[in-house]
Amino acid sequence: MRFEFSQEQFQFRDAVRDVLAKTCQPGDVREAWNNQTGRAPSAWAALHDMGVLAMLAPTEAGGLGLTELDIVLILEETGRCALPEPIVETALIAAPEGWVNGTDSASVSLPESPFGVWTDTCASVVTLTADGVRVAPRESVRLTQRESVDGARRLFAIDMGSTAPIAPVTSTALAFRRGVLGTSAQLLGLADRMIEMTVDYVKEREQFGVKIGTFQAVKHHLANARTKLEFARPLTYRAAASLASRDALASQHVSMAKVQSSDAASLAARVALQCHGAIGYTTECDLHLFMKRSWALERAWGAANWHRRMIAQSLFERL
Amino acid sequence: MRFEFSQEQFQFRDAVRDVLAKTCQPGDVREAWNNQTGRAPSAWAALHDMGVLAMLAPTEAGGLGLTELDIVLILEETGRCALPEPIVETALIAAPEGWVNGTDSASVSLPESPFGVWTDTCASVVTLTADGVRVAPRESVRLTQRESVDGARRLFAIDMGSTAPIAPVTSTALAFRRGVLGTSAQLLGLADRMIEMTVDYVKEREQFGVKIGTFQAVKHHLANARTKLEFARPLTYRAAASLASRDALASQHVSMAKVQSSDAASLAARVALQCHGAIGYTTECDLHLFMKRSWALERAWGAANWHRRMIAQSLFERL
Amino acid sequence: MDLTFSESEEQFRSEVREWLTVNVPKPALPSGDTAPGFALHLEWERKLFDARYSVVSWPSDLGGRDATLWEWLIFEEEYWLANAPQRVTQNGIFLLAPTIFEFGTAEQQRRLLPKMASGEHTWCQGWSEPNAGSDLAGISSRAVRDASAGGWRLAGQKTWTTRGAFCTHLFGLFRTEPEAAASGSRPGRHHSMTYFLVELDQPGVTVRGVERLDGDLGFAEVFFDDVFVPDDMVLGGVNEGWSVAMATTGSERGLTLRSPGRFLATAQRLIELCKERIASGGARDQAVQDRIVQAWIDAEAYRWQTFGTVTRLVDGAKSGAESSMVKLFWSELDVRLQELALELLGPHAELIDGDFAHWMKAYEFALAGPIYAGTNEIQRNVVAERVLGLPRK
Amino acid sequence: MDLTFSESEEQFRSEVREWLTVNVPKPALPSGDTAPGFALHLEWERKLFDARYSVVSWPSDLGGRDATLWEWLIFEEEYWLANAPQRVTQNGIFLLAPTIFEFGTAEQQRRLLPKMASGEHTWCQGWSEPNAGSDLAGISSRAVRDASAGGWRLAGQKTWTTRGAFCTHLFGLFRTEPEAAASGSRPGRHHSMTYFLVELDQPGVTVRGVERLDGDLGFAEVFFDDVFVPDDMVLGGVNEGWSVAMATTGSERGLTLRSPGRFLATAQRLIELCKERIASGGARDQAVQDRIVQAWIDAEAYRWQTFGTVTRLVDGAKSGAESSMVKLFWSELDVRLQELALELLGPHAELIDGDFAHWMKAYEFALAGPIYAGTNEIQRNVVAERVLGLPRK
Repeated sequence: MRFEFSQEQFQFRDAVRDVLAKTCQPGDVREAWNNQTGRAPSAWAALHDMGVLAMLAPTEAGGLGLTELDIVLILEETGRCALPEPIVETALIAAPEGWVNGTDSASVSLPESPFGVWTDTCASVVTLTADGVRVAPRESVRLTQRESVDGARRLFAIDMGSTAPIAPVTSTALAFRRGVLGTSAQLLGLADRMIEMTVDYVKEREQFGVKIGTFQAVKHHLANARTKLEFARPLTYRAAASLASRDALASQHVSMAKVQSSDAASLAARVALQCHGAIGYTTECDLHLFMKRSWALERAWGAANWHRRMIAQSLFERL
Repeated sequence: MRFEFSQEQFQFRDAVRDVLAKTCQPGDVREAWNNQTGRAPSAWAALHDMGVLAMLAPTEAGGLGLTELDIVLILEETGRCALPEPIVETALIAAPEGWVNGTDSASVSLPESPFGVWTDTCASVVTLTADGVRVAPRESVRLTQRESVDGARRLFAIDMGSTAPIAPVTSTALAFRRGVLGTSAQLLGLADRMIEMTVDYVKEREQFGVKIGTFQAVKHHLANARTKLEFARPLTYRAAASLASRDALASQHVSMAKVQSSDAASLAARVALQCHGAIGYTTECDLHLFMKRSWALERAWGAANWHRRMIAQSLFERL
Repeated sequence: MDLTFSESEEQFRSEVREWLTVNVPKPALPSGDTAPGFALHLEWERKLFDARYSVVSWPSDLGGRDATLWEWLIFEEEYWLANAPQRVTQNGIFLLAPTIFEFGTAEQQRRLLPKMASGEHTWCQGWSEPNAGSDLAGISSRAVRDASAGGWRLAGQKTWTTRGAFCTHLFGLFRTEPEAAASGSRPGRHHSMTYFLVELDQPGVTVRGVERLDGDLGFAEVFFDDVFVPDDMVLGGVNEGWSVAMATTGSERGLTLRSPGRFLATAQRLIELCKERIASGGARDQAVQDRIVQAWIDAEAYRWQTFGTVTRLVDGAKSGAESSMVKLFWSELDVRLQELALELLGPHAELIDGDFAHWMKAYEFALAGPIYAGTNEIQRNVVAERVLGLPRK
Repeated sequence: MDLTFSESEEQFRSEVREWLTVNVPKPALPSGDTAPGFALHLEWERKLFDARYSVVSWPSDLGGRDATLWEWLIFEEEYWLANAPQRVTQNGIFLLAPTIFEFGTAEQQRRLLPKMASGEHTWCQGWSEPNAGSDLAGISSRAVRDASAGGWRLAGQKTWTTRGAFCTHLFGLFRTEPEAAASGSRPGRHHSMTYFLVELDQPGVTVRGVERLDGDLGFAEVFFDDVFVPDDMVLGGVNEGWSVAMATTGSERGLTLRSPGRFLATAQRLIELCKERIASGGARDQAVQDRIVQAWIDAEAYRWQTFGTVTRLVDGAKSGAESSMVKLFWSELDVRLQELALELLGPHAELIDGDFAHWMKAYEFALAGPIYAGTNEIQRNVVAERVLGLPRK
């Protein structure tokens, strides 16, 4: 038993963090709210150059042949910076199956997450349904744009037309689990970032002649959020390991990860806003970029309630 | 519209409070834990002398012919002092129907509250079932004693033998609503008392060189408990009025009262214990007398969950 | 105790309901926190005023109907049940007006209130400053006496001014004895402010809209550079601004800002949303249903708690620190209500177009509740210290 | 990352499971917090010791098995799954022993630990005093040097001493430079205490049992009147008691006091209770099921968080302020688990006889969790200040 990442995994994570700190600053996310694509192209190019997009692709297809366990920390980083890119759909779902390669990206929709994101600038469109996986080039698909509270998330309802399934239901299941895992990891990063921003803020902001971070109420809010995150992370890492080893209970493990990371991000967002006060309630403060991404991802790929119900079925229904 | 008690109602409440402050002190409740009956006879005698037991009995039967609205504040007082007596069963249920009179007392059981309390020293035993109300003298009934976490609550499983119903299902419904109302009122009194005891304690107790009541965490715990109580009381008073006027929605109103007062007492108990710290965790501190009564009453006559489900049926199931 | 409304009250309810049924704009107006939306809302306010529904509880000679507190509550219940527009005039009619009624001269009342009732004057609140939010006594914007001109000259900055980008007037606190504050003594901090009423369309005033969480310009920063205010726009005494302002923050937390009708209506709509989701094929979720029931019970609890308060106010009691419990309760209830809607909507919750968009907007709006009008952390301190009597230090 | 246990670890798990299956007393022992119950528990402790299961992680020459931290976790998982008795020796083996391993002399280790492992010596904790609970540095019990006798003379009072009424020994802090404390300076308060190990069966010691919430004499007040303690019963240096004690409170909050196995087993039993209630005719309650699922997920989260911590400890890391998060988490999880059981039991929850009585007792026990070993309010301060770096003042 050894429940910790390797030095190499941490080092790669750190390298990606450094690159994203330069290419996906809050200003870049704001830019994505306003540009035509909702995306951050230099961050995407950098991730491609570092090999992140191809990490899970098989080596025979020019990929690195790595596993969910190797990429989970990277995905956490993409949450930390609110990366406005379909990294989960591309690196975790489409690239490993050969549905995209190079710098191309993919958009995925499914019953629990019925809108594709950034679909209009993706090369491939993937839908996961009860009878299997459908994949089509973007040009052959009809898109209807919808608007998200997160201005960087360009949402689209997808009409695949008469495309037939190209992969069986087992692929649907694997793709779904990978999507849930990736989203969980991003939520961890978002939660961590919101707590960090808030800690920085309450150490500086003064009211009543003292830093507001000295008030016990503020301390306890943040301690609760940090504790919730502390007990969310391990379940996401464990779910990554379960997927990597094709554990028979992987489905349950990713559900647990999503429950815990959704709730952790939800609490972090509430606490962050409350401790920022009115300043956090303006879009001039960066907090909202992370908070709104959290609101969206908490409910994407199955909300906490939905996954709890899935677990309840295995624990209770089979009496 | 006038949602407030009359001066007379307040004055009678105050008079009862004064009497109970003398006859049902914490020492009297402790005595009930240890004596043979679990009861506080001098408080019971005083309540009889003041006419409380006969408040709802018809005037033709020597009662005062008053309503649930006249007694609800009194019942709150019996909660405040953790009165170990079947006052709800007697004054609110049995006496109005003529099933007991004088200083005699009654014990009631029903599916949602399957044990009678103090049954072995009651004159009459009442069971509420789906086909009506059964009433029998204690001597004709078989009792099996059970043990409650509240040492003053002498519990009994009741076997009525072949007693036939003496009152129809409508009486069951009325008796049930009255029992729920009375229990809600007692829970309000218990919550109020636990908050009061804790306020007194944290104003005196010092740690780190200051009164612990100056800590924001302690303040916020107590403010939350007090606020919860503030928004529980009105629903109990409104339910009393609805019963008194035989409002068609009285059943829903008493359910709302029980939900809110159970949750208020539950929070008050948690907060009281946490703010008392280890001192509250000993039976030498009076807190446990009130806390354990709360634990029992929160779940008696239908727990909050049960009543919420009843309300959900009327709000949702009839689509 | 008498839990029935009188015949005339029921009559009033019917009239209000009927009028609203006919007049409430359908589809709903766009957000009042944008320039075009604000203009549409002012039309609605004018319509309310013309029907004498804009300020029902005011004296009839000032534009109201002399409605009792009970009638006001009835009006509010009907107003929100009818899904009528948010009141863009609310900071004037609910926060400033009670203060003018209490502290204003008869002349000020006649001069200011009718135009407020009609929406000709719209009022925003100038409390917070960049370094004085929860700590209101820490403001530094100041007013200097200009005796020759018969008034005062204001300088400084206000911020988080709701609808400041659209309103014609601002009411707020300015320091009139800066040296007292600089000395730092607590009494000095509180007793050196004056409550001013300021026309915004004049030289020296700069208003910069600030985007709220939902992207609307719902906030503003207001800068004052040598702005003149005549003496007759001082509310209450000079240097008595703090106690005058406290009366206003009392209203803000207490009865008027968020009447129970609002939450009863939201709870109703939440129940309907839940039924619709089931009717359109969603699974029945007992757990969510239970939580919706609890939110509905809480809205009812707020209604009846208010009925108790109103009874006592009618009997002549004053409202006190209990209003802090009210603010805690409704602000947290509002967040729970909207969260439940988002939970029902699942992956559709993030949409800000289409049929459900108003729920996300309402959630964003609700999140402000625990922050403004004194953060809930401050309110809990108030409840502990003034309701329960715990020691300050 | 490698999430499998080794063959030898799995082998160890099988051996433990087998031994427990055969040996765990059935029916369960009565509470160990009564005199007769304590005696029965000591028999069980002796049985564990004879099978070398009482202190698996200790060196074999002191009564253990040199088990790794992983094996210790496995042992704990199996122990609680088997519903084996509470460890009445826990304050010795989990709290004092780690301190003796770190600060004790080799002679003290040889002299004290084997008797602790066998249950011949049972240890209770003498931290709190009537006026020093959360504020441990506020203690006033004192020790005065008796150089001629080669030791110290203790005076004062300890309270809330778990199982103090039954134990043979007490470990605790006593002030050895009272004047430093009286000066009130903070460093003085912390640097004038010594950690003593005290035999209780001797003149001058008076033990008074105090009833816990559940009615058992689980607490004691211990009075010291000129009680002699020889020099070889001082743990760590004279006047260095505070830092020695802090090492113990670290264990109390961290790994050893409440291993994940305990909550995993409780969550399992809660799921079974829920199934039984349904099987015996109770309605299926989705809302309660969801909350049970959440509690089970939390128990799993605690398990994996611990696996991460153990991996880092094995790598040579030290445990830090993160242990405060662990204490917050398990203590609140424990309360939730027991509350859910009471909710399932409804009106049967109050019973303390019959088949379900252990749930109410476990609830009462769980309620102590957020209070002892440093209240959760203090733990939140620690997390905020030492994990997140917020300012103290």
